Amino acid sequence: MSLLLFDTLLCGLLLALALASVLSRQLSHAVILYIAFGLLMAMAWARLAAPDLALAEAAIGAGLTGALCFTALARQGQLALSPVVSWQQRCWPALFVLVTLSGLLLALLQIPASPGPLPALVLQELAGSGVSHPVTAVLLNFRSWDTLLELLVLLLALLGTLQVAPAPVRQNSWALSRSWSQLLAPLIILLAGYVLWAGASQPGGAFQAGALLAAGAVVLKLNKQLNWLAWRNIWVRFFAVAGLGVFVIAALAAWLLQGLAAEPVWLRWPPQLAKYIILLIETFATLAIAITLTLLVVAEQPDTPLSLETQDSAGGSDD
Amino acid sequence: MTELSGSLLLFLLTAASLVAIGVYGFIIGPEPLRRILALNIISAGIFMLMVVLAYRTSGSGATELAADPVLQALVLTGLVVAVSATAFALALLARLEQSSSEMSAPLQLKQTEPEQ
Amino acid sequence: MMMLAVALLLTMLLGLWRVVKGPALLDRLLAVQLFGSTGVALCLVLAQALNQPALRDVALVLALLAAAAPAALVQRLKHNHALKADSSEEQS
Amino acid sequence: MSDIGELSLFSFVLSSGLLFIGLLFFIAGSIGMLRFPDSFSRLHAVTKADSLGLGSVIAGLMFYSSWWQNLLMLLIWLLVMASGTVSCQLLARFCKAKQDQA
Repeated sequence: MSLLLFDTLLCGLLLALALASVLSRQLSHAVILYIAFGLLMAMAWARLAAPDLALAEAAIGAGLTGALCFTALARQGQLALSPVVSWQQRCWPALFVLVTLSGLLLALLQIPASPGPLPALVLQELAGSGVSHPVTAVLLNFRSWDTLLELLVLLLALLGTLQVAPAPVRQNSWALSRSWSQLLAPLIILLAGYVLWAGASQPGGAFQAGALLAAGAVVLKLNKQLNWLAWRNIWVRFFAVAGLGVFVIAALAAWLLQGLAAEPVWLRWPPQLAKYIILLIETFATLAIAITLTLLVVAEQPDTPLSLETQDSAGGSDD
Repeated sequence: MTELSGSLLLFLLTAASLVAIGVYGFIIGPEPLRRILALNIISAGIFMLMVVLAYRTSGSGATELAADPVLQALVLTGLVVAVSATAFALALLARLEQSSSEMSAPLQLKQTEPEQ
Repeated sequence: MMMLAVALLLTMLLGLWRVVKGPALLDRLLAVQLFGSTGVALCLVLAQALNQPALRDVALVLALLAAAAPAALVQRLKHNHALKADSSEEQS
Repeated sequence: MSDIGELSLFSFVLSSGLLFIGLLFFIAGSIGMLRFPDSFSRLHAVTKADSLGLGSVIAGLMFYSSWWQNLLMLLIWLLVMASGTVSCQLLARFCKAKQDQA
């Protein structure tokens, strides 16, 4: 009973925040409401027995989305109030959306209550996957094509963003904020390592750890720290590509290894080596995801024209 | 009608409404930045739909971790991709505004459509 | 235990009123801060009530980021002219 | 309250009391957020009351879980207290700077 009450309140809060974000008069208010919405989505994932998603959403919603939106807001020129939308302009879209919503609901109510055969299949095959947490097993073993292509998408988004990277926002940071974020940094690295390691047996894994590291790095970079973490650093480029590269190399190696025995299948790990392969891929994928997300969020053209002097002393030590 | 439990129906309804709110904001929203936010709300609704479908497995009463891992893994990749697509769209938007203010044109941005 | 979670959500609902109404930008930021710290408590309570220990890690992530991020982010807006309208409202 | 059987009556009452006190602090913070007249006092209400309430809730939850989880929860509390202080200071500075600017 109280569970139902909790769900009702949660859904009501989510809908209210989303609606207020869409309808608010000022853009800055919409952004803040959206950030609050992201925090509540993490609660919804926690309620719906998806702690993996809650971890990722907490890191993304609290750190990355906020930084993205506030940077975009700081770039906006002089606009205080949004242009007023007339009633006619509001009415027809609302009608259209209501019709769409009812159609959507009709379709959703046809969904059968019993799940398909996939979950049972995953649990059945879990023993041979090298890890004991089903989500990680799906991500890096059963459906590793998705993960591979997803790393590719991240890399493409980064390359595209670097092409159009806008001018930096002028800002200076307070000393208190600077020292606080420096204090926070080792804790975040420690926690990310823990999340990555825990991914083998309990909720956690490369995506969550990468998002967490990226959020920490973004907070540091907003405080003008971590100057070596930029695309001009050769090591950053190396690690950003290495996530994809190690994945492909591991897949090729597994393919060749299997080719000796039987009919080779692309992206299938030999069961006795699966644990180590997954750990290797996850480590590099975490670094690649962290670097890519950080650069995506704080992508800015350098003040000086692109210079290729590398700062190996700082860049060599990862993170 | 299905024999889904009350909580599940509630979350399904919320997911559909989130999509509807997002679509409405995408049509209405005067500024490009707000349209990008609305796209994110749509994606949140879709993710919620998938997670509810995953939760269906474990039933409403049981609290064991028996939810469908395939859907959860898909949503996990989806979250990261959505954030990177948003970042790309915002970078495009910033560049668009920069160039349009350089040409000293008024800020009349018709539409920016980021792929989600 | 679940009733405690419901009550925490209710306090969030009270905060929501401030997010929607709050005259100044700071009030809205503050409400996000409230959502962060209440969210940490909510995660811990849910971890106990739903018997999912992994949610404590979520609470740790929230504690590290959600409470720190809004403060770090306001620096971006310090020199912004777009928010002048807000500060004039704020004095009233 | 499904796991009442694992606790003795005394510790159950104690933990319920602590949880309730924590809840009271959260409610107080929210009411302060609603009722206080200006931004600075609202800031005060949220950052102080909520950290204390979280501490009390954590103390109440500590009766239920293992020592490792308790250590984690203590760490969370320390983090929230520290970051509450810092962000209170930063937000107040931001508010002050904007008032001066206007």
